[in-house]
Order: sequence, then structure tokens, then C-alpha cells
Amino acid sequence: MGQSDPNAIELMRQSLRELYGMQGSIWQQYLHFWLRLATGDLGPSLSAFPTPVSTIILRSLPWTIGLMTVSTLITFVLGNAIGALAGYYRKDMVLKAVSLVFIAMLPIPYYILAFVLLIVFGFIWPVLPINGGYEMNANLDLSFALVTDILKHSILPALSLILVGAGSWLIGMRALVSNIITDDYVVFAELGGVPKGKILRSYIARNAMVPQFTGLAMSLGAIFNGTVITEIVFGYPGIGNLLIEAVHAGDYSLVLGLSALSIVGVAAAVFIIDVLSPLIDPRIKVE
Amino acid sequence: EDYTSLPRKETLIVENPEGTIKNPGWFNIWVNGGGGVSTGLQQLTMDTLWYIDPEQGLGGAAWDNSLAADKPQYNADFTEMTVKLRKGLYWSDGVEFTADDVVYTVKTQMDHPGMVWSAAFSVQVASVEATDPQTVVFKLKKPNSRFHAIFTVRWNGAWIMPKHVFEKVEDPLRYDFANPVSLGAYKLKAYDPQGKWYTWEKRDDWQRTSLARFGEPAPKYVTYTDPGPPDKRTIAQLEHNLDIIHDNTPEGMFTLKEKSKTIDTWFPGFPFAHPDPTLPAVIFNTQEAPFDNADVRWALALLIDIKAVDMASYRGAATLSALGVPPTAATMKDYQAPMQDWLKDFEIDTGKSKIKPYDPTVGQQIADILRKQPKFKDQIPTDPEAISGAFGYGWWKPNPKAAGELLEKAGFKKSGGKWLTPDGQPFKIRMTVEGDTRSVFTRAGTLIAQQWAAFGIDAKAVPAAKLWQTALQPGDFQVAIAWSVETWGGDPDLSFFLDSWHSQFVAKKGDVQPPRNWQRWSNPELDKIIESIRGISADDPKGMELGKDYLKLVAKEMPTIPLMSYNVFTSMDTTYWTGYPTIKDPYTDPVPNWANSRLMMVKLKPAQPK
Amino acid sequence: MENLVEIQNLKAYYRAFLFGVDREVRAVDDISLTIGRGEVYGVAGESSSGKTTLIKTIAGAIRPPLRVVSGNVKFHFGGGTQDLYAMTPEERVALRWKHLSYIMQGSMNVLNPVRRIRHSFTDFAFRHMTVSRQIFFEKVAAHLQRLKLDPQLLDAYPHELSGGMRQRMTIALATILTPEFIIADEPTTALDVIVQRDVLTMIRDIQREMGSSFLFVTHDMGVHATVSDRIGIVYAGRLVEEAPTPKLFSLPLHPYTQHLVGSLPKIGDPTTRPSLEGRPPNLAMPPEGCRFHPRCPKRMDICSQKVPPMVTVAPERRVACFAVTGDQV
Amino acid sequence: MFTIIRDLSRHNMEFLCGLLLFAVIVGLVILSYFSPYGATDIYLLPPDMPPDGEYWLGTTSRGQDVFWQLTIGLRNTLYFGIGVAFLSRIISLVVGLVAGYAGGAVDRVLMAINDSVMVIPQFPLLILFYFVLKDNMTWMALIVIMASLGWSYDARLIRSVALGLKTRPFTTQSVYSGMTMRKILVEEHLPYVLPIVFATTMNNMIWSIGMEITLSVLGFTDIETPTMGMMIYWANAHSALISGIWWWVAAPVAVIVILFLALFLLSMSMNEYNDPRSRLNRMGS
Amino acid sequence: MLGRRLITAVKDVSFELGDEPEILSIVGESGSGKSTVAAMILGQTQPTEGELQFAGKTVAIHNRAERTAFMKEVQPVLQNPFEAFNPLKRVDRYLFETARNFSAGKRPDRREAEKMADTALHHVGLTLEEVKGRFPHELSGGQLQRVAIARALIPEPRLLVADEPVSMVDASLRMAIVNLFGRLKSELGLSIIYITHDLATAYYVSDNIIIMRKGEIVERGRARAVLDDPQHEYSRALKDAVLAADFSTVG
Ligand SMILES: Nc1ncnc2c1ncn2[C@@H]1O[C@H](COP(=O)(O)OP(=O)(O)OP(=O)(O)O)[C@@H](O)[C@H]1O
Ligand SMILES: Nc1ncnc2c1ncn2[C@@H]1O[C@H](COP(=O)(O)OP(=O)(O)OP(=O)(O)O)[C@@H](O)[C@H]1O
Ligand SMILES: [Mg+2]
Ligand SMILES: [Mg+2]
Repeated sequence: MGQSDPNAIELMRQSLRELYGMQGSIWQQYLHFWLRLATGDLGPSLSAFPTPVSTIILRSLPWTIGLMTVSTLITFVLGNAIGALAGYYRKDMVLKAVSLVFIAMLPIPYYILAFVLLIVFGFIWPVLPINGGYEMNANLDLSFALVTDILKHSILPALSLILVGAGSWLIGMRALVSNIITDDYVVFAELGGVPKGKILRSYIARNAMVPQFTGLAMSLGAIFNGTVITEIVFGYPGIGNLLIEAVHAGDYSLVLGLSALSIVGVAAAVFIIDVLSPLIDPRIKVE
Repeated sequence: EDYTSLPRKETLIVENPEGTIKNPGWFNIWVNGGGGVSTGLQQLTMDTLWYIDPEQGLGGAAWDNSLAADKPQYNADFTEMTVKLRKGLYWSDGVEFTADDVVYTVKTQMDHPGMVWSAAFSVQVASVEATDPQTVVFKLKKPNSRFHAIFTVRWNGAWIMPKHVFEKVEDPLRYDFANPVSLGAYKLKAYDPQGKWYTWEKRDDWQRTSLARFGEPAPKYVTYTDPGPPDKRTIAQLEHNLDIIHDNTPEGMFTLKEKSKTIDTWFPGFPFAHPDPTLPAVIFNTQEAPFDNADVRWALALLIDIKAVDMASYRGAATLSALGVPPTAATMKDYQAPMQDWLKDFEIDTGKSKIKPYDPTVGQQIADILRKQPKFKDQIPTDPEAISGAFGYGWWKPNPKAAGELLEKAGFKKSGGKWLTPDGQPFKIRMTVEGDTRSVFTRAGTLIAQQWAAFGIDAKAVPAAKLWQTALQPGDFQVAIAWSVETWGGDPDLSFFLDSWHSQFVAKKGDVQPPRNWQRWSNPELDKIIESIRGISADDPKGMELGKDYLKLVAKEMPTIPLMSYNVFTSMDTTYWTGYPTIKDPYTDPVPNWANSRLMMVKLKPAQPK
Repeated sequence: MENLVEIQNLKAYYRAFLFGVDREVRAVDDISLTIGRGEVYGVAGESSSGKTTLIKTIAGAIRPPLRVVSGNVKFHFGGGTQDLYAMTPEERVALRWKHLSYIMQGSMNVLNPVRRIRHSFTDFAFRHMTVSRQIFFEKVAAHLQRLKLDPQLLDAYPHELSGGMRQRMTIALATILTPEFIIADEPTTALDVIVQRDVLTMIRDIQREMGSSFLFVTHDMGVHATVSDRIGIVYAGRLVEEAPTPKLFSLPLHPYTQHLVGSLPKIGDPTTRPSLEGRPPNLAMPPEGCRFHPRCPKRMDICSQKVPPMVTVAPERRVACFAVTGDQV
Repeated sequence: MFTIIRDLSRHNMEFLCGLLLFAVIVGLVILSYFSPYGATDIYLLPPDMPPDGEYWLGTTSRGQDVFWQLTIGLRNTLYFGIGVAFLSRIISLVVGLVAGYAGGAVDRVLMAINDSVMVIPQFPLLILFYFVLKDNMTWMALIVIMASLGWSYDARLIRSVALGLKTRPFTTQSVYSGMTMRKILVEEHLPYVLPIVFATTMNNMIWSIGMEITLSVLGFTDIETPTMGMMIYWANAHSALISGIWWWVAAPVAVIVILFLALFLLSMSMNEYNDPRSRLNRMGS
Repeated sequence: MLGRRLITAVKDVSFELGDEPEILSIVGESGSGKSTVAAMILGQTQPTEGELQFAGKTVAIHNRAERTAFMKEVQPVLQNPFEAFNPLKRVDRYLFETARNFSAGKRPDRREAEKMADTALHHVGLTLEEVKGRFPHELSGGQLQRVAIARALIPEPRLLVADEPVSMVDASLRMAIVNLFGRLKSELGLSIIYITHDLATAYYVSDNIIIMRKGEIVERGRARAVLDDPQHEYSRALKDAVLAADFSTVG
């Protein structure tokens, strides 16, 4: 803003266009982008020129992966465990109540739930941090205090994800279990006097895991969906926030880079399912 | 010691309005590499020749010779500028600051298109040399009485580069300037690799910096942080974890005022906020029909009920302006007050009748409305002078009849309650607003669009993220809410924005407009005024007369509809620090991303015993 | 012959109360029978006549919507007497596999698809053993060999075996503990005729070897002719005739049995066979009186009014038909 | 259809609750047509009035009546959800039935498309659309975009049923009765997938409305059209929660929760109705 | 992603049906390719090699018209009568559809279609009255199977292909259908390919027989001759495996 001379500004604009590789038609630029992408080069960010897009993404990625993987796994284990128990012990009141709580959370739009958590634990009863991945002016040398701090900052984002996510695993698992308990091999095992716990673990849960596991891999791939809102609401320093900032900054190379990454992420998750499925379901063979 | 290691009592915590910095390790402010500038970098470590404070400044004047020992010296035809530099100033790594640094700064930038001030120098500077370690002589390509402006900090200016660092660097364009060497009183202590906070530490040799002239900076540490959206900022300040909020929603500000006993604001009572020396306005794209017609622009202005807009956007906490200059303390005195009589007599011809559109009592009326709200009752001034200072003098009176006549004069017709353009199409206006980044503007825009719609115009507000880049620059808008006028603030010279309103800089329709004159308005009369200003020196009193000519011209032509000051809801927590700038001691702008905010450091006092 | 199983006046209904429809399917309606030690008792009857339900009730495999309405099932295992429906669930579990094995219908699909077969043996049988795991599996291997199954198959997953092998594996699993009573529901349906014969002979052999009693169900009269010692004919939830196998085929008494036996075509016998008209009754709304009367060629007035009782007409022969026994009872 | 609803509501608590909650929603939507205020009119009423006899749910800082604003927002939101559900149902029906019946190369191509759509990260993609379309991102455009993202999972579900239907003997019977593929799909197979379509409609609405709310709250949609998300957007822009105007946020949140619970309960009971095995489980012993 | 395997279901099978109406039984072990042969005859599966000739011409189906023409001559009888009709639709729908889609010349109107259906139903011992407007669950298995056969008769085909038409029905129904086949052959001059596991019914009803094993024909000939005295080792094993209720019958 210090240089108001419009001539100077036009000169500047031209030199920047050259630097950003934005000469030529939009199609040439687009082609250029994909050519670079094919070689793994996402190019420089437009809003943080000349820093490569990959550097910027790599800085945020560990946060997203860390938060999302851990909370997805917790959600998965929690939802399925309760779902399996609730499906098997259909009359247990405690399990019914717990299931009901999670199921009631399920339809609430994620933003709303996260927002309510933030207000409750950040404003009305301010006991948990609501912004960022760790405390301001933290000493970033690895220490117990830092780890505790990082965990503390992840509680609300993770909690919101778990509350919203566990319900759907729970319902899926409960439905699967109530179907599986009528399957022949379960009935047969019951008639064979196999102990209940064993039936639940090795017969019911083990078989129900087959579809649930596929779902898990998909939801790990879909991390990019959940991450955007969580990170915005809780100011978490991951790629979701980055995406929104990139959109606001009109940084199309960063936006495209992030989109490419999310597609690669999903593709990777699909690949992992394919590789791991035979471990879960021996009927599937990789050929 | 806590692992968040800084003693709170010795730390000033400030909001960085840039948010989270995308490329946190980038400190090369001379190249835009996604690093922040309002992280403390330009406020605490940069320095250049002169500063003009948006308010009164320290040392008795808004003008401050910072690295320079004196004001710029021009030759008679303004083709040569000589600068005398101070002695005894040092970079934070112990190297002395000399004229060589200045020369290096200019030459390096000229050699590297892509550096921030490169083009500005290339267009103007023929040669630059150091005649001795304390003297620099600039030879200009053509006469320019305001060349020093590039080295004069308002919000920022061309910062001086450390020659001894950059000359060792292969490509200054790709150099991140990590561990920035500082010419200011502070140096980098630590920063968040995720870009959320930066902390600066007072230099041991702070006496060898230009700021030392005003005394010792009080805070040992200053942290600039991204506290998140307005609600989180408010919460953080209520918990005393954030000393200065840069800007807030009006409601956030009211909440703070209500719930916290330790909040300082620019005005102690309503409207609390600090008026920025920028002027939010309804900006027409005058290259697009029918907004190329002054009658249409005036008609639209006469349809605005400014009181409602003021209540909707700022809930009354704004300073109105009918004139094309921001209503800061200085311009109130220099322009707004002296022109009241002219405004009262000002007439427009609707084609059917002549009307006097000015209503000098609007400021008063708003004060009266606000006084009815129990929350603010006692905070609203009663003294007419104070009311005008806080809420503005007057504005245009809504006059739908005159507006209709003006539209008819422009060839519009009303049919079935809807206005049709001269070629028989429905009169459709899309008003581009900024969305939630400046929500008060969005609020104003939606209300104005609604007022137009109520008159039978198909008007609607549409938000655009990055309004400046996506709509204003390419001219891809009909009407927008933004500002096109910004002044020095503390100085009556209008050339800061006006020079670039010359028709020579108006882009062709469809081309990118340089970041001034968003309305793309060209007018021969205005060109004449601008050329006259170019011919006189910056402190020539004739400049103010020319400024008034400009104000009269734009009142008649209405290329933008000036609305009000851009009020920034800056709030300052006195739990740990006192001595913030306020209207009672207006030594600088409290808004902490302005480079002048360095003055705060020497005025602040710790509020808690050590 | 000593009785191993005694079933008295057993009634088991399916109660379907669903979205406004309340239905009661009387799938087992007042059936009494006894099975001797070492005897093979076959149950025959057309589809949906309640064979599976009867067998479930005897095996104690009751789950909603099936309910045992009345009657009882008594076993004489290990010299004692056990009343199936007066026992605690724990006691019932203790009987399973050690004294009583049940091979369900669709026995090709009863093995856990995601675990190796070895684990099924552990789960089902090992808990009843007092020996070490190693000895247990030696015993299993020997047993499998007797059934012409390769013990290495223990480490296979069920889907890696053919249908016939899976069925034999299930039988091996059901017989590993030499239970006194084995119940099987259609153990050979859906098998190739040749494989079917192999499996049947095998069952027959081990049953003889172990001296177990054997109750099984199929609608294939050929299978009954080959395996059963005694046959009970079920029609629409009721037992209508019971006789030693040769007698049943050579001299069927009940008109339904007569039709069943008479309509069987035979290789080498090209004579025309009659076909039975009408449709089987709906068990939710069975006909009054004798349930066969709407299709019966020997129908009398009384048949539609009174339920014919099971009458012993000869040693080991019972029949429920007024045309045979007269209406004196 | 009517008898199903009657039976369901008589014997299924969840369905009944869902139906009642949904009736509340429909009632509000109907009321919206009688709103005394224009949908986008602002600053008509005294701002920030707490709920009382005159303004049942209070007024906003923009001078709107929260109750009437709520009815209109709900209407727009619901119509949006219905629009997306309707369009995406059509896509998923066509794709699912054709892929399942035709098999072979047609199936492979359709499922390849289907799977690609299924794994696309939707939220980033929507933001990308917003990024590219900007002002052209109208509600109609958003409906079309959402519909083209929201069919794939259900198409797979329908296809799996269609695969089963294809091997059902009655399909062979139809083929040898000389029926065309269109006729077989529409008249023979469609009735079997309709229950799935109904149940997935609810889920699809839950999904699309949730997305709409999120996009709106973040300011990625047309700010002039009042929707549930837009109400919260404006409330946030006025710091409603921390300045004590809680009713401005609480009212839409409550209605959103009711709406979602209604849809969710309906979908859940429909799913159970569709699955005979879970029907049996309801009966207990 | 999963690899594909080539399964040879049937190899080198050739046989022909004469002009005279006949019932040809195909028997054999499970998975020997009987259904595959049936599917090929019905044009549902394309042979990898070889060809199918009908009335002296190679059958080649490329379009709808050719398919219709072919289906007019060859019709299937399905395995399970309870499954043969869409439970949500009335059974007469299939009769009328067939009548409309397969009649030569212009499409018959409703009355003509009803007449055609009624005629066909008479051949199987039913009347339209009994069937009209009824849903499948309102008819007995025997009725359903007979309606299905009646439907197949409407286009006046020359050949019926029946893949295990009685394996899912009760013993009491079984004979009713097998007897019906015999009647259709003699009354309508229809040829029938009767696929079954059940050697006894094959012996009972068919003129000729083919015994298959692992996709190949191991023996063929006049049904009674072959079954009375099987030549091939597998045929003998098959016959031996039949569990007959071999007790001399009385009355
Ligand atoms: N779970 C159930 N709920 C309701 N009715 C049932 C259920 N299971 C079976 N039935 C009904 O009970 C009756 C007897 O069924 P069952 O399975 O015992 O017959 P089955 O003689 O074994 O027949 P199949 O030869 O087909 O195996 C039938 O009418 C059947 O419809
Ligand atoms: N769709 C298919 N995909 C792969 N293999 C198949 C398929 N259909 C049939 N086969 C294989 O082709 C062979 C012949 O099968 P087919 O169904 O013709 O036998 P079948 O004689 O009719 O048997 P069954 O008596 O059991 O009906 C078998 O090995 C079977 O596994
Ligand atoms: Mg059965
Ligand atoms: Mg077959």
C-alpha cells in the first residue's frame, strides 16, 4: 500500500505473472498444472510465492492425519464395541441408554454439535482450549508438557468427531449383529453350547467386522470431509483450515494441490482395503 | 517456569488480523512469500526514513523523522531529493546502519522485479547514491513533489534492507530472511511453525534504534497471535489472554464493555471504535451503464436512509460522512467543519425541481436514537461538538420523490411498481459485499440493497470472498461496498490517494484497475485539480483549498456514495498494561497492525507489580 | 427296546404379531412319539408340514417367534432322566454335544466362515474334554480319518471345502464326542445323488458303531427307505402315521401315506402314477377335524368334525385316520 | 402406502415419534406462507427483543422476528433437501437398476463412475465448486451439484438388489413374456427397490441438509436466501451467542435437531420395515 | 480388481431333437453343465464355440426382433413355481403380456389376449376365471406351475426347456407336473427338454435321455433302454446311487 503509482503497479503485475508461470491461456496453465502434478510437483503457492505448495501442505498434514486418524479409530472401536454389545444383549438397559445417547447425536449436523461443544466448554464453562493445536508461546521441544498440551487441545475437536461418528458405527454394528445372530453358524454355535462371550467375539463380532472394516478404510479416506469443519471451528492447524484459507486467498494452485491430495488419500485408502481385506475375510483372495 | 515460557506480566499479547500465517518461516518483507507482515515484523523490526502518524504522534507532530535526520530536501523542480540520515543506529546483529543500506535497498529492488517496491522505484528513480555515510541523493526520472511518500510510513512504507545480509544471498527473491535482522527495538524470539503466533523480544541495545528517542519500550516481549474469529477473540480478552483486539463485531465490543471492567477503547463511551482514515462507500462501477450517469448515482444516494444503515451496520457506532474524505479527527477540523455551510446550501437539479439534499442534523438524530437505548444512555455525549466528532455532522436526507425524478430524467420508467432502464429492462443491481471478513460492510450492503429494492429496483447483495481481488481489480462488479479513499490520517494532504485518481490511470473496461479509484471514474475537472496538487509541495497550504475543490466536485458527481468512517473496534485490556492510545491521549492509532503502533511500546506501563 | 427320548403332546407355535397382523402358525400340534436307544427314527412329510419345527423343539432350539405351548420332551441320557423344558439354560448347555448333537438344516453353511475349521472343534467339543489340546486333536484326526476326511482340512477355511466335504465335516463335528442322540435336519439335501449316498452310508455306519440314537428329517422317501428303522409321517403339523420302514412302504395305512408311497416312480416300472390334487393346508388356519380331509379320497363326514386320534393298530404301528380305525374312539 | 403408514405408526414407536416431529416441521413450513414479514426484510422490528408474547421467539439483531424467519428458513432448507433427494433418487434408480440388470460392460462402466463419485471427498469438492462458480452458485446449481454427489451409495444399494432381482425367476418369466427392458425395470423391479428409495431419501435429506447448513454457516452460499444455516450465519456475524441473544441461535438449532430427528427416526423405522429379519427381532419372545 | 477365471462348464456337447414331438431328459451329477446347456438353448448364455441350430437355421440373436422370433419357438419352464411370478403383480399380467408380445400380425386387444390366455390355461387344466386378478400367493404351487406352463404355451412354441421343474415341489405335486408334460407332448405335439436329478421321473416320462458328467455327455439313447441297462460306468454308478424304496408295494 505504500506505492501508489499505478504505472509501477502495472509493471509489478507483469513481473509477478511471469514468476507465477501464469502466462498463456487458462488452458495452457491448466495443462501445465497437470504436467507438473504428474511429476509430483505441485508448484509454488500463489499466495505464499515462492514457497512450494507441497511444503505448505506437508506442514499442516501431520495435524490433520494425527487428529483424524486417532479420533476415527477411537470412534470405530467405541461405536462397534457398543454396537456389538447392544446388538447381542438386546435387553440390557444400560447399553440401550448409551446407544440412545450416541444415536441421538447422530443426525445433528456436525457443525452444530462442534459449535455447541465450543460454546459450552470454551465460554460457559471454560475448561478446555478452543483454539489451535497447542498453547501460544509453547516451547516446541518435545516434552511431556507439550504432549499433554497437544492432547488437551485435541480433546474438543476429537470429542466432537467421536460423538458424531460413533453413532453410525453403532447403528451399523447393531444391525449387523442382529442379522448375524440369526445366521446359521451362530445359531449352530449356540446350539453347540459354545460360551456366549466366545460367540460374541469369534462368531458375531468377527464376521461383522468384515463390512465394518471396509467402512473404516473408507472413512479414513474420507478424513478430508470431516477435517474442514472441525478445523475451522476449533482453529486446528491442519489442511482443512488451509483449504478454506486457500479458497479465500484465491490460491488456486494450493486449492488444486489439496484436492489432488484428498483424492490420492482416498485412492490410497481404497488400495489399503484391497490389500488388507483378505486378512479380515479369508473368503477374499487377492489375485 | 511454565513451558509456555514467557512471564505474562512482561508480555504484551496482540491480535494479528492476518490470521494464521500460511508460510510462517518467511520474513522477507520485500518479497511477498506468504509470510505475515502484521506479525510484529513491520511493527517492531522494520524502519524507514519517515513516519506520518494517523493520529497526533509523539514528539509534538504527526510527522516523524525516523531514520532520516530531517525532512526530505527537494530541488526547485522536484527532480532531486536529498536525505540526511541519523547517526548511531545499529542493526540487531551489531552492524551499523548507513546510507549504503538505503542505496542497496533501492538498487536491489530495481534490479529485481517481483520485489514489493521494485516497480515503484523503477518508474521514478533515475539514480541513487550515497554521497557520504549519512547522505543519500535520489535523482528522479520526472518531477515529483511527493516522492518521499514511498519512504513515509502511514500503514507501511518502503522498508530499508540490511545490505550486509542480503548482499550475501544469491537470489533475494527466494530468500526467506529467517532469523530476521532487525532495525527496530525488538528482535525475533520465537514463532509458531504453524503460523499462529510470533514473539519478539526487546533488544538489549534498544537505545541504538530510532524508537529510543521516545524512551524505553516497556514490554519485554510482544506476542502477535491469531486468536480466531470475533467470538473467540472476545472470549480470550474476557479471560485476559489477549491484550489488544484489533477489530471485533460491534456486538462483541458491546459485550466486552459490559462484561469486562478492564477494557479501554478509543472513545471511552459509545461508539468506542477508532475511525480509520479510510472511507467506506457505495462504489459504482462508473464504466457500466447506467452507473455512468451522475443522476442515477444521485438517485440511488437519495434512496438511502443513512440512519438505518448506521444502525444496521455499526448499530449506531459509526461516524458519518457526506463528504469524500474519512471523518478522522484531523479531517473533521480541516475539511468537514469548514464545509458545513457549503453543504447546507448545496443544490441539485432533479429535472423537475431543485432540492437541497443535505440534512445537517443526522448526527444529532442518531445520538438521540442511541440515547433511548438504556444500555448506552449515559455514554452518549450531549455536547454538539462531541456529537459531531463521534457520530458525524450530517448526511443526505432520503428523498424518494427526487430520486424518482432523477431516474426519470435519466430515461428510466416505472411500471407495475418496478423501475425499468431506458432500454426497457428491469433495473437490476447486484451489490458486491465482502462476506463475513468485514461483516459490518456486509450488513450495510444488504440493508442498502433492501432500501433500493423497496423502491422498485431489483437489488440484491452478493458476497464475494476476496472482494478486492475478484471484483474491484478486474472491474467485475456493478456496485460494491468498499473504500476507495484513504488518507494519511494525521495530515491534510490528500495526494496520498488522489494522485492515482487521475484519468491517466483508469483502466479500460474489462482490464485490471490499479488498486485505487475502484469506481474507474475519469473527469477532466478532477484531472486539473490533481495536476495542480502535483505542482506544489506537500506542506503548501494551497493543497487544502484544492482538496476542498475535490470534495465539492465529488459531491456533485457522486462517483461513490461516502457513508461513514471505517470504525475499527479495537479494545485494549488494562489487566497487564496501561497507557494505550485513546481519544484522551491520541498519540497514535490503537489498531495494532499499523507500523505506527510501535509508539505504543514506549507509552505502555506495566499494570501489575513485578 | 429301551426308550431314549419321550415326547408327549408337544405343541409349538409360531406367533407372528406384526404391524397389525396377528398370526399363529401351529407348526407342531400335539405330537407324541418315542425313540429307542440305538434307533434311527425318520420323519417324512411334505414341505412346510412342520418337520423342522418338530426337530427344533426336540433339540431345544427355540427362539422367537417359535414358542413351545405345551407338552414335554424327556431324555434318558446316562441312565438319568432329563426334562428339556424344565431345565436351566446351564443344564441344557451342559447336555449339548456331549449327549445331544443337532445338525441343522442347511448344514453346509453352519461353520464360521472367517475361522479355520480347527477352531470350531475347539469351541464345540474341547470344553467337554479333560485331555490336553494335543491329545484332543489326535482324537479329532482319528475321527476324521474314519469319516474319510483328511485331517489337514482342519486348517482350511470352510469355503475352501466342497459342499459335500463341509457337510461331512459338520457331521464329524456333531459326532466327535459320541453323543447318545443325534438330530439331523435334511442332512443330504442339495447333494449330488452319489455324494448323498456316501454321506448316508457314513451316518448309518457311525451310528451303528457308536450305538447312538438318530432322529432325522427328509422329504425324500428314498433316503428314508435306506436309513430309517422307523418312520413318522407328518402332515400339517400332526403326526399321522408311524411304522417300521418296511411295513410303511409295503402297507401304508393313512391315505396320505398311501399316496406318498404310491406316487413314487421307479426305474424299471413304467406304469402311470396318480397325482394328488389340492393344496397343503395353511397352518395358520388349518381345516377343522382331520387336516387331510379336503384332499382325502376316503373322506367321511366325521373327518371334518373330529380330529382323528393316534391309535396303535399293530405293534409299533400307529395311525390317525377314521377310515382305518373307525370312529369308535 | 397409506396402510403401511398406518400400520407403522400403530406398531412402531420410532415411526410414530418421527411422524409427529415431522408434522411439526411441516406445520412450520405451512405457517411460513402466512408470514407477516417478507423473507428478506430486515430492520423492521426492534432488534434483540427476547422471546415474549409479541415475539414468540424474540427478534434478531437485524430486526427480524425469529419465529417467522425460522418458518421461512425451514421451508427453504426443506425444499432444498427435497430437491436434492428427488434428483439424486432419479440418478441412483436409473444407474442402480440399469447396472444391475444389464450387467457386463454397462455395469462395469456405471460402477466405475459410481465408485469414483462415492470416494470423492465431498466437502472440499463443494468448496472447490464455490471457488470456481462464485456468484453463479445459485440454489439450483447447488441442488444439482449435491444431487450429482449424493446418489452413488444408494445406486450401489439399488444395484445389489437389482442384481438379485435379475436372477429371480420371475425376471426370466418377464423376459420370455416379451417385455422390454424398460418395462421390466419400471414395472417389475422398481416396486422392490421403492422401500429402499424411501428410506434412503431420508438419509439423503439428512446428508444434503447437513451440508447446506454447514456451507451456509461458513458463508459459502447465497446470503440473502434465509435458510437454517443462514440464520446461524447471521447470528454468528452479530456475535449473538456471546452478546446474549441466545434465542437467535437456539431456535434454529432446536428446529434443526427436530428436523433431523424426524428424518432419522423415519428412515430408521423404514429400514427396519424393509428388513424382515429386524422385524422379527422387534417381537421379543 | 479380482481376477477372472475361465470355467469350462460344458464342452463338446451335441445332440438333436427330431421333428417328432419328444421328451428329452438330461440327467447327471451336480455341476455337470445341465443348466448351462439349458441356458444356451434358451439363448441366455452364448456358447464360446459351436452353434445352435433351430429348424435347420443357425440361431443368431442380434436384436430384439430376432430375440422375439426365437422366444416364440422356444420357451422355458422354471424350477420353482413359487418364485416364477413377481409376488407384487397379478399372475394374469404375464399371460396377457405374452399374448400381446408374441402374436403375429397386429397386437391383440384385451379381449383377444384374454381368449388366448384362456385357451392356454385350458391345456393345463385351468381356466382364466380361476386365475384372473389373483396374486401368486393366492394360488397353490401346482396351480402356479401350471399357469407358468400355460404362459409358455401362448406363443405356441415348438420346444419347452424345463430345468428341474419339480425339484422344489412336493412329492404330491411332482407327479401332477410330470404327468402334464406327457399330456402336452401328446396333445399339442410339443417337444420338451426335461432336466432333472431324479432318474425315476426321467425314466417315467421321457422318450430319450442324455447322461452328463463334467460337461460331457457320457451316454445317450432311449430313456428306458439306457436306464434299464446303463452302459457307461458313470451311468451305472448313478443308477446304483438312486435310493429306491424297494419294498414290494401293496395297493
Ligand atoms: N420363523 C417363522 N415364523 C413364522 N412361521 C414360520 C417360521 N418358520 C417356519 N414357519 C412356518 O411353520 C410351518 C412349518 O415350517 P417348517 O420349517 O417346520 O416346515 P418343514 O416341514 O421343515 O418344511 P421344509 O421341508 O420346507 O423344510 C410353515 O408353515 C412355515 O411357514
Ligand atoms: N455364472 C457362472 N460363473 C461361473 N461358473 C459357473 C456359472 N454358472 C455355472 N458355472 C459352472 O459351470 C459348471 C456347470 O454348471 P451348471 O449350473 O450348468 O450345472 P448343473 O448340471 O445344472 O448343476 P445342478 O445339478 O447343480 O443344477 C459348474 O461347474 C458351475 O460351477
Ligand atoms: Mg425343514
Ligand atoms: Mg442346474
